[in-house]
Amino acid sequence: MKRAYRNHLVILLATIVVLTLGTVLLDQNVQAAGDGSITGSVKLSGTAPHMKGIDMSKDPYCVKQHENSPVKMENVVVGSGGGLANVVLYISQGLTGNEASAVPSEQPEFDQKGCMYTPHVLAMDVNQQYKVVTSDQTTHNIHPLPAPGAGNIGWNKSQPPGAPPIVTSWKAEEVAISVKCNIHPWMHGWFAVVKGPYATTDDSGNYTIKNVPAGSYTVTAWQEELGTQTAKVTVSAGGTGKADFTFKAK
Amino acid sequence: MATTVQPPKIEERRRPNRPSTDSGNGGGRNSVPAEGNLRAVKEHAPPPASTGIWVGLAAIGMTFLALTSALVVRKGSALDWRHFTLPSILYFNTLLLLASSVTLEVARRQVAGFMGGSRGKDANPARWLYVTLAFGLMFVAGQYIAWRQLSAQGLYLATNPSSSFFYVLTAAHALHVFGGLGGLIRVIHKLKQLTLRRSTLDATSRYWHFMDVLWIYLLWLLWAKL
Amino acid sequence: MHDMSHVAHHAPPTSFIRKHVFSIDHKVIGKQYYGLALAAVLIGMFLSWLMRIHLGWTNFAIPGLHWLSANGAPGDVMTPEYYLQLMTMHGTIMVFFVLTTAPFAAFGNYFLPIQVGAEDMPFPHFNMMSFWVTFVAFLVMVASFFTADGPTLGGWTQYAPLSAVGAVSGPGQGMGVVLWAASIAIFCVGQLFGSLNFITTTLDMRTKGMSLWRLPLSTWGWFITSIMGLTAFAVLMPACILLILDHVAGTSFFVASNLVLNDQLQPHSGGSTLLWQHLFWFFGHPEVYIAILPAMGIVSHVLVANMRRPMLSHRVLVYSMGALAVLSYMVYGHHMFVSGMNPISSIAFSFPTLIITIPSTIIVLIWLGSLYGSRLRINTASLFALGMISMFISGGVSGFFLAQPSLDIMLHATYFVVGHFHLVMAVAAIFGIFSGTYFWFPKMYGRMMNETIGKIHFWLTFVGAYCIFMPFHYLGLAGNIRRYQAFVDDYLQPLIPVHRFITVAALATGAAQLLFLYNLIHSRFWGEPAPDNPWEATSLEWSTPTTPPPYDNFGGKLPVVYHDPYQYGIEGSTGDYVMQTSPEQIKTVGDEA
Amino acid sequence: MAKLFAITIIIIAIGSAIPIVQHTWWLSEDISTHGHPIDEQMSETMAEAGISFLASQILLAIFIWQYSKPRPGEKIKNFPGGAGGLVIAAFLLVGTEVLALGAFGAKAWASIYLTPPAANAIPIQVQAGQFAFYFRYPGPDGTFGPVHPEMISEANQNFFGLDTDHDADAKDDIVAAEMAIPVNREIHLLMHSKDVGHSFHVPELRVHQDFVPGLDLSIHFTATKVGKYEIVCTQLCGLGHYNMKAYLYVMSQDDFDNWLKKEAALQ
Repeated sequence: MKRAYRNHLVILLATIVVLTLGTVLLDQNVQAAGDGSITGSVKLSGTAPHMKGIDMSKDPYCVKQHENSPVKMENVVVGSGGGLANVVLYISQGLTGNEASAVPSEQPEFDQKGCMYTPHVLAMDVNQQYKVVTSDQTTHNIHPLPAPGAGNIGWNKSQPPGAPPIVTSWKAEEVAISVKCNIHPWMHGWFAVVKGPYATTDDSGNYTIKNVPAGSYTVTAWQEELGTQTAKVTVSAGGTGKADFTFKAK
Repeated sequence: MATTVQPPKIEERRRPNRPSTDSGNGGGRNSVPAEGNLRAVKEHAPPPASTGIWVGLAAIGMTFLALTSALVVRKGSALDWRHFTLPSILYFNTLLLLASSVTLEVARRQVAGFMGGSRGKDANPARWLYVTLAFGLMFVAGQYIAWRQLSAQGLYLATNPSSSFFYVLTAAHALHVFGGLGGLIRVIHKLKQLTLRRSTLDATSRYWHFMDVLWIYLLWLLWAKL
Repeated sequence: MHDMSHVAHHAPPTSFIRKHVFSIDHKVIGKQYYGLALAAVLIGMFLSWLMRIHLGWTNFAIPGLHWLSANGAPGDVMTPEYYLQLMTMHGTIMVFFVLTTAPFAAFGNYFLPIQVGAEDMPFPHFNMMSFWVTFVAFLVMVASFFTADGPTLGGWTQYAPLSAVGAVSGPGQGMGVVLWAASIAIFCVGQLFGSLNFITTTLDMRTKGMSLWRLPLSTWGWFITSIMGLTAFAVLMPACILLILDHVAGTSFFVASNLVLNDQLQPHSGGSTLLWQHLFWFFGHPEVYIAILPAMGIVSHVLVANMRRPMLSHRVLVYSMGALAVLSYMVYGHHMFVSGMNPISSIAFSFPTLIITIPSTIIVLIWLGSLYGSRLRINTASLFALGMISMFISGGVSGFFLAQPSLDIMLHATYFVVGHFHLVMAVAAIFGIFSGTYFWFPKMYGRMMNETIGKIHFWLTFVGAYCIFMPFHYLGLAGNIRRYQAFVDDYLQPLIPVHRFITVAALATGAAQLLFLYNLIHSRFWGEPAPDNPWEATSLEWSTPTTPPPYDNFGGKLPVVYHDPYQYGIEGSTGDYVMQTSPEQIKTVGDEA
Repeated sequence: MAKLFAITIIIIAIGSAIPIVQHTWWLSEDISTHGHPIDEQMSETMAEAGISFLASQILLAIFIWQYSKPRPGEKIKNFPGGAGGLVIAAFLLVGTEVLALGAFGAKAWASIYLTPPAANAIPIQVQAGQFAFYFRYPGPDGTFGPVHPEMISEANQNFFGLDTDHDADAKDDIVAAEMAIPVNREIHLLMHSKDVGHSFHVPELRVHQDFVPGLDLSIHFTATKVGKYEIVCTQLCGLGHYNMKAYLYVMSQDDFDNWLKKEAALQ
């Protein structure tokens, strides 16, 4: 009788501990996944730089993929109304540690299609899992080259046709890691590894950073050729901050 | 009853059926010391050790020949070869090594004297062997100092092909000298145990003298090429 | 530093370790080398199977391959780098750990001291080290399979700068190359110890009456090979050390200036690419003869016993083998005709390369001429010996082509070369190993091998080997480049059916080797007990007091030699032969002696 | 058993010779001015090697067949002439054979590698890198712009490291991923490797030369037949070795000029 009572006590205490811990954790998650957002557009002023055409004649398969649409380099892609595509936007200041270290669960996809990388620039969170897939019937090689000392370790793997996706992640913040295909030297892209919420501009240069908690931040826009720009934004709880950027053509 | 056949005419057949005179010693005879009595050690060193040491030295020589040709080719392959003056301590080290050869030779002759039965008055091979050992160690230490002097000048292994070859060649030689030192220690030990055989001592001293010659060659090479 | 006290009258060890593991008995060491070679050849053969399947059906998923390497075979499909890694390991393991260890180190260690009538090698501890050092080298080589991005993909020739710039040049080019070079350097040390013993044994440990000309041809093969080994491996070792330094110490022995890999300018300067090739091939070509000369000796030794007559000329054969050894150092440049070497030196190298065919031809003619008028006995050993001759001829004639720089323009780095060296060096040497195994197994283990299985094994191997390697020459003529993991070039597509044929043949022939493995194991334990001299042979290994020979080979007293090694086809008291140790006069009808 | 073995050897020997005689697989068509001696040398060598091959294999088979038969009482015979005869035969037959081959071969080789390029040869630079060839034409000014290794960037398609902003000579250089040459004009090919060892091999052109990093070599040749051919790398250069190739277009002078214009526009 006495022993049973003691057991009940133990169980009760245990439940209380679990509950309190649980609520604390949940509470943090709620904070990190803020429901505000930052939106805006990135434009290029001046004439867009000349993008060389890509000669894929080395690999007839690649040539066949673009028979009636000549391929150009994608270092600077200007869309309708001077919108800049493939610009990465992320919050460089203002996030608390927890908010910055929250990792989204979805896996962004880096596809090898027609012997080009789509997207040309893939943004992701530190420790966020991303997927490298191939849609081509020729063997590709993926060779990310992080800067030495940045805390990321480079790798170099090939993907034969029909090989399963490579799923991995990056340990440290780095904007941006250059990606090459050693078999097709013209294939080149970027991994932008950032802390906290991020976004990449679409073809017309528009973007929206979601899940931004209330607060005032510095938003940084990175373009592989034109460098970075920053802007201060304030986001009210559940509200929308706005930040537009304009890069000057070199 | 075996069938009788006409044998093929083959020059081997024309040799006598007696045991021929040019024969080896069957291996391993003369090789056991007579109960540690140094006087009673066989005068004639069995061939295997002496042949073996020559074969071994041939291999070592070949290795350094390869490195030499590598040096020559590499020097000619590009214009990035930077000359530098050798640390002067190397010449002092050379003297040390030469001296060690002399002392080792003295020790060897004294042991030979033992075995010939004509014992000199105050002959003490062990002492001379210790001196040789000391000289050898001083040589290696000297080489190390030479390295320190070079690195003090900012000449490291990867600084320039010339310094690379300097370190590689001296290191390879020093490594072989260490082997020789091991041999010397072994000889001293056996001398103390009174189980030393002429063959062991002769082989060791040949090796040691070869290290000497090799070093003088290397010194010339480095002096001429660096 | 060379202790002799182990040479004479040392008591056999009793503990298991000293007896079977760290033994200083040359016979045990020989068996250990044989075991190492067996393990290595099984690995090498398995790798070649994977490669062949991939070449025949490039995108075929080999079930379970991803267990071997998750990166190398995602979804069981082999990646280009993994193919090259397997290829490199296949070449390295086969050349170093099979073709060098089995015919030279394994049989040489076991039988050379017995054939010269010695109790043991003069430096048994060096001998023991020789094996264990080689074993460590093998472990290091295999270890590179378990590094992050696998073994090196640079091919067994490891041309710089691909091998020297490091991981930036591809998977396995960092740690993989370092392990490779370290393993080879260690291997060289082991073989130097071995050669030291072989040479000294042959020169100084011969028993009474055993003059140099009374040495059996197998002993001559090992002796000449050991001299080559001493010089060749002494050159490869420093080369490997320089290669390692380029990796770990940032030196520039082999890496030229201004190299740009993956858009990164490499920090090296002024290294010489050709330097590596010169150093490597100065070793590499003699290495080919290091693989084949012992096989020649073994095959000659087996043949005379089964032809029941001596060679047409013992001495000419020995001189020819010696000539091969000497010339092999003057011809290495024929590997570099189109490598950017001075075109004039290409011509200079082509003539000795052509001239080396003369001693080879003499050797073949002596074999054929001795076959003429002989009393040939057909058994598995002699079948493999004769098969080796056939293979050596087939592989040898393609040398005519590759010796000429002008033809090298068309044939360099094609499958023609691959076919050539597989036949003349690999298959011929392996046939020599098989022949020696079937011939000497009774002496080594005291039991006969199964002849029926042996003959089946021979037929499958002989026909299979031709089915695999003859088509290689056709592929080469059609311009099929070697070391391609897939054939994407338009003019190579039509050749894929030939590759599929080869793949099938390779799988079948490889499977046939399991018969040999079974025969080895079964005969070892359950074979018929062997008599002391099953082949009625004359050389010293057949006059040991017991079978297998006792610890000191001759039971305390050394044999005395009265005759040349091969006294066959004459009237002796025992039959148509007279043992080397028999003091009897050689009685022959009409003999003036 | 022995008879079966003898027969097998003969079947294999003759069987392997048939595809050679029938040229089932043979050298590709020769479209070069210098290739003829090579092909002749090849046939010569093939004939001599083939004869030696068949002769010795068949001899081996015959001896095995003949002398494995038990012949009680019959004494062992020596080969007529003995070892000495064989040695002399080897020296005379094989010796003269190989020396002849060597001499003619050396002549063919020298005619290709030891002759200077013609003064009017068209200079083209080929750069090999992991794992593609890129070709550079000097453009109207006829001079190649200087190479800046630190500027080489595949990401920016600056394969040769040209500084078009500062180097006048580099401005008009034409860089292409495929090689076009006019028919019947001598080409002077300047070979440069950007990273590791590679090789330039066009079977039809009878051209084969390795790229040596740190050492720029040059070869010269003349194509005689219009068409599309493959340039392949034969020197193991890494994981993409099997896929390192480029196409060679041999075209008429007019087509070549147009091609140059077209490429210049794409720069």
